[in-house]
Parts: sequence; C-alpha cells; structure tokens
Amino acid sequence: MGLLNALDNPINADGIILGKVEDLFNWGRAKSNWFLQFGLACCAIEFMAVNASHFDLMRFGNIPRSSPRQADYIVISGTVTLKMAERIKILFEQIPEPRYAISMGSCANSGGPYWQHGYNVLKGIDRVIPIDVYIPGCPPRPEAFEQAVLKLQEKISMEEIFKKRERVAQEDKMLESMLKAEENNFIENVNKHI
Amino acid sequence: MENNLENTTNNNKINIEYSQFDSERMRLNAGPQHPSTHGVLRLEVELDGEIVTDIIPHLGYLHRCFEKHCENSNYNQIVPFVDRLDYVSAINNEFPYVMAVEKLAGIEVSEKVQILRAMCAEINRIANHLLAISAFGLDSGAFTPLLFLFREREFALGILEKLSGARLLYNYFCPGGVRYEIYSDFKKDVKVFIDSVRLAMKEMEDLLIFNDIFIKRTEKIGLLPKEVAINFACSGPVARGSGINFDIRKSAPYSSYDKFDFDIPVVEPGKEVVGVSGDCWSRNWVRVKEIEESCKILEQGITLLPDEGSVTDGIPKKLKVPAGEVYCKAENTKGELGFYLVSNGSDKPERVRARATSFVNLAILPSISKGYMFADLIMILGSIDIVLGEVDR
Amino acid sequence: MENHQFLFNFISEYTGDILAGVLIAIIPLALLLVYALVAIYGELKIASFIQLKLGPMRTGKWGLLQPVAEVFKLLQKEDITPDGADKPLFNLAPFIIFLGCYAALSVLPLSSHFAPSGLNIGLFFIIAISSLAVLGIVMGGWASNNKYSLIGAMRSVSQIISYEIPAAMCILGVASMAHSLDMNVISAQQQGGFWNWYVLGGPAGISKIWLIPFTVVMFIVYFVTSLAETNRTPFDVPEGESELVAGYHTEYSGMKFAFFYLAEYGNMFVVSAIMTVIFFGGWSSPFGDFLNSPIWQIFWFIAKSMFFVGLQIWLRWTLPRTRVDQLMYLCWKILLPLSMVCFLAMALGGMLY
Amino acid sequence: MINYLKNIIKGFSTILVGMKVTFINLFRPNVTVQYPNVHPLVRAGSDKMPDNARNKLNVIIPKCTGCKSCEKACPVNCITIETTKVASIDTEKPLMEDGKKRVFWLSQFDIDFAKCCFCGLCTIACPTSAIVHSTDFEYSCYDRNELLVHFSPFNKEQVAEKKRILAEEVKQKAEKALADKQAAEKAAQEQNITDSKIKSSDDQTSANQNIQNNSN
Repeated sequence: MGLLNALDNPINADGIILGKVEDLFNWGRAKSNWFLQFGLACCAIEFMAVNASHFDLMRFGNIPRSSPRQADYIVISGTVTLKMAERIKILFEQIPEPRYAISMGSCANSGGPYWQHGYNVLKGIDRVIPIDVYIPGCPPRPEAFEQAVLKLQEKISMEEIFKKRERVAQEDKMLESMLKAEENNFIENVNKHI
Repeated sequence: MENNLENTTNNNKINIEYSQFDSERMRLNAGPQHPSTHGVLRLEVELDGEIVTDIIPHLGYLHRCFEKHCENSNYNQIVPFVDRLDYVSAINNEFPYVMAVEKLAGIEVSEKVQILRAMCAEINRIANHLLAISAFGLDSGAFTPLLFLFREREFALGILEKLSGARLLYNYFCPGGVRYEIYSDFKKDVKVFIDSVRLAMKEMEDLLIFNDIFIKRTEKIGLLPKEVAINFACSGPVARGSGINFDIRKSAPYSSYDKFDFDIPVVEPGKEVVGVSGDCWSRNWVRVKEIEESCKILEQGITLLPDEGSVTDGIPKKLKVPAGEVYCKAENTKGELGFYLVSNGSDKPERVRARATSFVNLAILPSISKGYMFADLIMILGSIDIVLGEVDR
Repeated sequence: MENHQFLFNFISEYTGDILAGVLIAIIPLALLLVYALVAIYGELKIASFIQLKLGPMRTGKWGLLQPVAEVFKLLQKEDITPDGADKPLFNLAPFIIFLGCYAALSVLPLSSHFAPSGLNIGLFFIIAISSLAVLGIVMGGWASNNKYSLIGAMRSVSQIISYEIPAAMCILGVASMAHSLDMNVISAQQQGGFWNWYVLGGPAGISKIWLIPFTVVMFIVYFVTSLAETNRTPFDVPEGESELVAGYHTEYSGMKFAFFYLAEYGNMFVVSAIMTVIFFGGWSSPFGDFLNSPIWQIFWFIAKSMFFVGLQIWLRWTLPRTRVDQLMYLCWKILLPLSMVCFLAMALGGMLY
Repeated sequence: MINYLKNIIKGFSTILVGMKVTFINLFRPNVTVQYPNVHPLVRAGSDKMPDNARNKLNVIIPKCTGCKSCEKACPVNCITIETTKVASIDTEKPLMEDGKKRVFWLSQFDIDFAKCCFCGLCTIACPTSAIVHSTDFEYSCYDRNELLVHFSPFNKEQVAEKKRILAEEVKQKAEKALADKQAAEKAAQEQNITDSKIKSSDDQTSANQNIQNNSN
C-alpha cells in the first residue's frame, strides 16, 4: 500500500504520483467510514462510550449517520431476536454498496448468553447478513471496538476493486462461452438424431 | 382518567375536534431503528400534520427469554442474566435479586458488605442518571452535553471496573457478599469522582438544563398528573416528577439505607423551579437532584465504610435454598424493581419473575403523549428513560 | 464602479469573451469546493475540541485529509433511487439546491477588483436565488416517497419561506442606508475602518450614534435568520436527526447526498458572505487603508466570512433544537417586529445621511 | 409587553451562557486517550485498565486438574472439557505445577468466546485458579471460528495417541485380569482337588489367595 503509507506519513512522500487509483479509492473507503446510529442492547451503551470523548471513534474518520442510506457500515450491537432479524436484514440492504458490518459482542456473534435456552434469539447475526469483523466480549471494551475498526480499515484497504472486476468479467466470459459450447453440442446432438 | 389529563391547567396540548374535519392522517413507524427510541422500541404513531393523535407502542424486539434462562440456571448463574435486564444500571438490578436469595436462604450479611453495596448502587445510579440526562439532551438535539456527561460516566465505570473487573455488566454481588475485595484506593477514587460529578453538573445546568430553548422544549410537555401516575403504578423519577413522594430507600429502607441521611427530590405542585409538576422538565430535574443526593450518600459512605473486615467471607461455599417463595424489591435507578422467587429446595429456582420498572413506566406513554407534537413525543419518551432490555426481558 | 470587471477584462483581452466568462465562472466553483473541504474539516475539529476530544487524527497529519477521503468514499458509493420514488424529481433535487448556492456566489464581490458577476441589483438577486433551495428541498423530500422526508420537507418550506421576510427586511434596511443594491458599492461605502461598517451605523460621522443599537439588533436578527435559512442548529428541524431520521435527505446516498452536504456548507458561506457585505464592510479592511490592496481584500472578505461560519459551527455544538411551532413564533412574533422597528430607524438614517 | 421583552432577553442571555461554557471547553485539554498509540495497560491514572479486568479467559494448563467445575459453573455452557486418564504405562510422567502427579490429560479444553459472557464465575469456581481472566482484549477476527479457542496442549493425533495408550493399558489390564482370573480359577480347581484329596480345613489360606487374586 504505497500510496496509503505515503498519505499517512506526508514526510515520506514516495509514490504519491505513481500510486494506483485503486489504492486511492481503497484509502478513501478505509479512512472515511460512516456508521449507522443503531443500537440493540447492552453493547449499544458501550458503543456510545466509544463515541464519547475518552475513546473518540471520530479519530478513525468514523462519523455517525442516522440514515442507512448514508452509512458505510452497520454495527450489530446486541442481542438479535428473531423479530428484529428481519428488520436488520432490511437495514443492511438499505446501506448502499460497498457496505460492511461489524458484529459487536457475544450476543451478535452467536447468541451469547442466550444461545442455549433463548428460543427467541438469533444464534449469530451471520445467519442473516455477512459480517466482516467479529468482536468478542460481553460487552467488549471500547478499545476492543477500536481495534475492530482498525481491522476493518485494514480489510478495506486490501480489497481489489479492479482486479475483482476483471476476474468477474473473465469468469463471466468463460461461463458464457461454456454455455454456448454446451448449447452447440446440444443442437449438434439433436441434429444427429434427426 | 382522561378527564384528569384534559383538565390540567397550563397545558401546551393542542385539542382538535376531529369530528369536524375529514382530514387524512398519516401513520408513521418510529422504530425499531430510529435514532432516539432508546433501543428497539417501535412506536406506531398516527399524525395529523405534526400533531400526534394516536400512538401504539410495539414491544418484543428485545425479548431475551430471561425467565426461561432463570429456570435453567442455579442461583449464582442467574446474576449475569439479571445484569442484562436493565443494562445501564446493572448493580441496581443485582441488588434486589441478591437480597431475595439471601432472604430465602436466611443468610446474614455483614455491615461492611451492606454499606459497600449501597455505595456501589449509588455510583451506578449516578452513572445511569448521567446517561439519562445526556440522552434526554440528545433527544432535544444537543450533542455536546452527551459527551460532557459521558466523561464523568467514564470515572464511575472506572471505579466499578476496578472493583469488579467489568465495565458495564458487573456480576459483582452474590448471595452473602460481593465477589471481590475492595481495592486500596477506593475511598480516594470515590472522593475525586464526587467532586468531578458536582462540577460537571454545575456546568450542565448552565449549558443545558436552564437553557431557554431546552426549557421551552420540555416544560409543560407530557403532563403526567399525580392520580394518573398512581393509577399506572409509576415509580422512580417519573412518579417523583409528578409530586409523589415515594422512594423505597426511604419508605421501606433495605440494606444499609437507614444509616444514610439523604433527601428524596420531589417536584410537588406549587414548588416547581420551572414548568409545572409532572412535565418532562420536572422528571429530568428529579434526576439532576438525585445525582446530588447520591453524592451525599457516597460522602457518608466513605466515612461509614469500615476498613477492616472482609467482604467475601460471608459467601457460603454451597448455597442451600430451602423451598419457599419471596418477593424482594429495591429502588432501581428507574423506580421499583422487584424479584419474585419461588424455590423448590433444589439448586435451581422454580420460577423467577421480575417486576420491571421500565415496562410499567412505559405504559403511561400513550396516555400522556396524545395531542402533542411529534418532536414532543420524542422528548416524552426520553424523559421516561426506559431501557428496552428491561421492558421486553 | 467598473473595477469589479477588472479580471474579466484582463482575461478576455487574451482569450475572448466566452472563454473568459467560463474561466470566471469556474473561480467561485473552485472556491466553493475548497471552502467545503476546509469547512467540513473545521466543523469536525471545532466540534471535537468543544467536546474535549480530538476529532479526525489518523487520515494524514492531524486528519487533514479527512474531507478528501470522504469525497473519494462518496464517489464510490452505490447511487440508490428508491423503488417508489419519483425518479426525475429525485435526481434533480440535489442539483437545484446546489445551483441556488452556486448562483448566489456569482454576485459576491470578493475584492473591489473582482466580482464574478457585477450585478447592480446583487442583493435582490441573492434574495431571489436563495429561494431556489426551498424548491430543491421540497422536491427531494416529496420525491423520496418517505414519510420522514416529507415531514422534513414540509417543515423546511414553512421555515425558510417565513424566515425570508425578516432576512429581506434586514437587507432592505441596509440597502436603504446605502442607497444601492450593488454589493460592491455597499462594500466600497464601508471603507476606511470598522467604525464605518453598517453594523456600527454606517459611514456617517459621529451623529450616527443613535443608530448603533438598531443596526446591532438588525445584525442579530439577520444572524438568527441566516441560521434558520441554512437549516443549522438550533433551527435544524427539517433534518433533526433525533426526530426525523435525516429529514429531507433521508433517502439520498452517494454523490447526490454529497451535493446536499456541499450545498449546506455552501449556503453557510453564502449567508456569512452576505452578512459580511451588508454589515461588516465586505472586502474592506477593518483598519482604514491598512492592507487594503485588491489582493488583501480577498483575504479580508474570506476571513470575515469564515468567522461567521465558525460562529455558526460554535452555536451548533452548543444549543438544543427548537420545536417547529416555536420556530414560527420566533420568526413572526419576535424577529419580524424587531426587524420592522430597526428598518424604520435605518430608513430614517438613510434619509438623514 | 414587558414580559415579552423579558423573555427575549432571558432567552438570549441563556444562549450566551451556554456559548460561554462551550467556549471555555474549547480551550481545555482533551481527555481522549489514543488507543493504538497508547495501550490501556500503560495509561496514567484512572484511565488505566485495572489488572483484574475481565477480558479474555486464559487457562494455565499445568495447574488444571480437569475437575470440570468451571464447566459446571458456566452459566452459558461455553466451556467444553474432555479428559483422558493418564495411563500408568505412559512413558511421559506428567506433573502438576505444585509437583503432584497428574491424573487426567486435558485432551480437549475449548472455550467459545463467541458465547462467553465474561461473568467470571468459572474463575471463582476453579479450585486451583487455573482458569483466569487475562488483560488481553485485542482478538477480534474476520472469522467467527477463530473465537473458538483450544487450550488443550495436544493436537488431534496426540490425543488419539494418548487415547490409544490408555486403551492399551485398559486392554492390558483386562488381559491381566482375565489371566489372573483364569489363574485363580485354575488354582481354585487345584485347591478343590487337593481339598478333596486332603480333607483338611485350609479355608483360611484359600480365602487369602482369592483376595490376593482379586486385588491384582
């Protein structure tokens, strides 16, 4: 991540000009993460504490937004009941791509204390939406959340937008040609039999 | 009851005869995801323009099967689940539960433990009220008070963390005593904490509580008359804001609360500072004053708490609870929290039932918020100070 | 005053009129974009320092690149148009809001030698063009097919339209004293030190002293009004996040939201600039002829405007939000009578001096 | 009218008071502790994370006897323990930390931190304080399965090996027991024969022999 490092350490300005566009875009997404103001249960209180002055999530470029349309990631902070799971799925789908999700605390990870007898509790939010980072703890320390944000930023900055696009395009082409070949074979076979 | 609501004077409420109009009304779903429904409460609101004409709260988005878990755990294992009821004031939740088990098992608790418990509960009460006041400010659009009060809240959490090892859900009390010994600087920390809280609350009165915009937003809004509050069995700051002088710490002193000298802040009709008795501002004012009273209790606790003696000695090696049933109540941060325990003599309780404060207090919401504006509804909800974990259990 | 055409004439000598016009039009746009980056960073930092925290720290040195990262992020976001939305209106709304803000910038005299467009009815033009924002807001709110957006839009319309009356009274008061609607002329009249500013009664000797209370009150009225016109706290009821999730732009994402964001900060600058021009001497130096060359005038103009932007940010992180009926009460029962009284006094001053 | 003006002035002045408070705070030192640069364990004063903080659980395997009391105490059943008896023919002679002989191998000691509620009941229940809360909290991960932590020092093959040894021992014991039994039966038969031959009462000795055989 030449450009990323260069931007973080302006003194060491190597590679700004040569930096790849992909790195720039990844850097933008990694450093500006707006999260959805959304709390479920106990962890939401600690999540508020992370935003407060002592821990200050804004240092990482994370700014609260109350509308899912303007958010970049959602924090599942607390117990997800079966009744709430549908709503969370809708909320997550309302976040525009590229979107991320952090599972905060035991309840969201796997049902937590309620995994055994909680007939109404979803046993892990990853059964409903894809999760990028899991934070253990019940509730996790604010620092643990900050570490998870750093991990998320690391993950985003390693993403390959263009390569993925190329790969997907190639795969599409291959799939298309395979389908065509199969179709031709089928037609030939049919012709033979006729 | 309706008459009581209508007849109160000085009411900002807008009364419209809907039979005269043939206007269409809008149904708005506030929640379960909404920035200020304090969790996952869903309010189905019927609006006429900006005015709330009907409101139906929908619960159950955080039903976590508390009672089911209690039936499957032994007495010590229930404490973590009790913590997670009202997760903002976990220590205050443990208090009545632990007392109930002790009452049933006939365990005597030493004086040091009693005083320490009361002190922990008061630190926790301050932490809860700081959150409640700041969240109430946030509902009215002021973001800075939230962060100012969270700064003090961090001190409270720090003290409790040093005592118990956890920041929010402590699992600190247990039948017979508390889990861990007191650390050496406890009294000094509490002293520093009291001073800093008092300073912060002074600043907060300038910044938020006596701010004219805030007063205009909260006074004469969400009027809860005394009779209605009694009929709905409200307790805690909600009831005291309406002029009901009821606090279990005074009326039926438990633990060591009879040793402390403190007042119960009540906003009685005719003695209001701002607004009228029973409005949102009064409920918030009760919380502000209660922080001061808790500081007083902590100050006395520092002198009363004996240095010698252990707080963990009284814990029985094996907890034997005879068959029977007991109801034990205590003043939670939000009002009366009671636990009804049925034991069949085994190591697991037959049934644990919680009388949840927030649930009872939330019941008044539809009857006190009709006729106000939608922005007021948010303020009324904020002034009741509910925690959904306790409402849905 | 033909001075303000100086830059245009200078460029058009080499390039021709059309290209010169385009170049001149780009200048306010560039100014707006750069200013928005600075203002977003400033807002985050000032808010953080008030709240005893640090704000962005890890994006570049001291988080200086935070707004840049946000721009790159917003560029990549998926552009969602809700299913039930009125698509043409939904897509048009952010651009209309932005247009209003950008057009208003075109008549602001940055220096005695440079105003992008030297309209002699500049103030009138600004009052007219700033109403375009309402159109954008109501279009966005209605087309989103979201109840929160709709309520936000309706609130915003009633708010901005009401507050335009006291705002117009303030501008009118100054115009009656200056005998002109040309912003460059008004700025030029206030040259020669801060005692000549219209907030202190204007450039009329010692005898203006009875006018000072009225002009100061007028300035306060205009400041409050400007807060309401830009939907800033304590008057941010259209987007009050604790009531209406994000108000009229609840459904907007990606670059369309970025336009709303940009327009909000742009409007802040526009009202601050108007305030600077009509009350605080525009581009003129506060110390007479000291540092009053055309280049320094740009500095003075931007510095004064940014001061008021900072004041707005400071207020935002201090005050709670008013309710919508209190907002109307404030407008019709307090600001309007006050501005009327002050207008009468200022009109009298305009007749006397 | 006077009331009206009073209200305006009151509103204006309270706003100014509020602005004063925020202005003073603008120049106060901030309270933020920058986490990745400053670890909570090395902070100063009240911001320091106490040593008894309840974070990730740690199991000190040399101390653990495998009594499973933590498993029983856990309110959420996130601890799974499986023990294998130490075979006497095992060449490895394990010792506990206090020098006593180990009775159980910990063939499986899993804690699922995705379920753990960090209540600390297991640490209280543990008689040898082998399971303790550490101060490590930085273990968030991209995959939930990473949160299932295996504390057992053995991998699967080693566990299989230990189980095989134990099974061997059991088998040997069974064989030995069988052999002893057969020997005893043989002896008994011989005894019977001798008894029948010599009709003297040697019950005492035969009984003793039987007991010895059984005990072997």
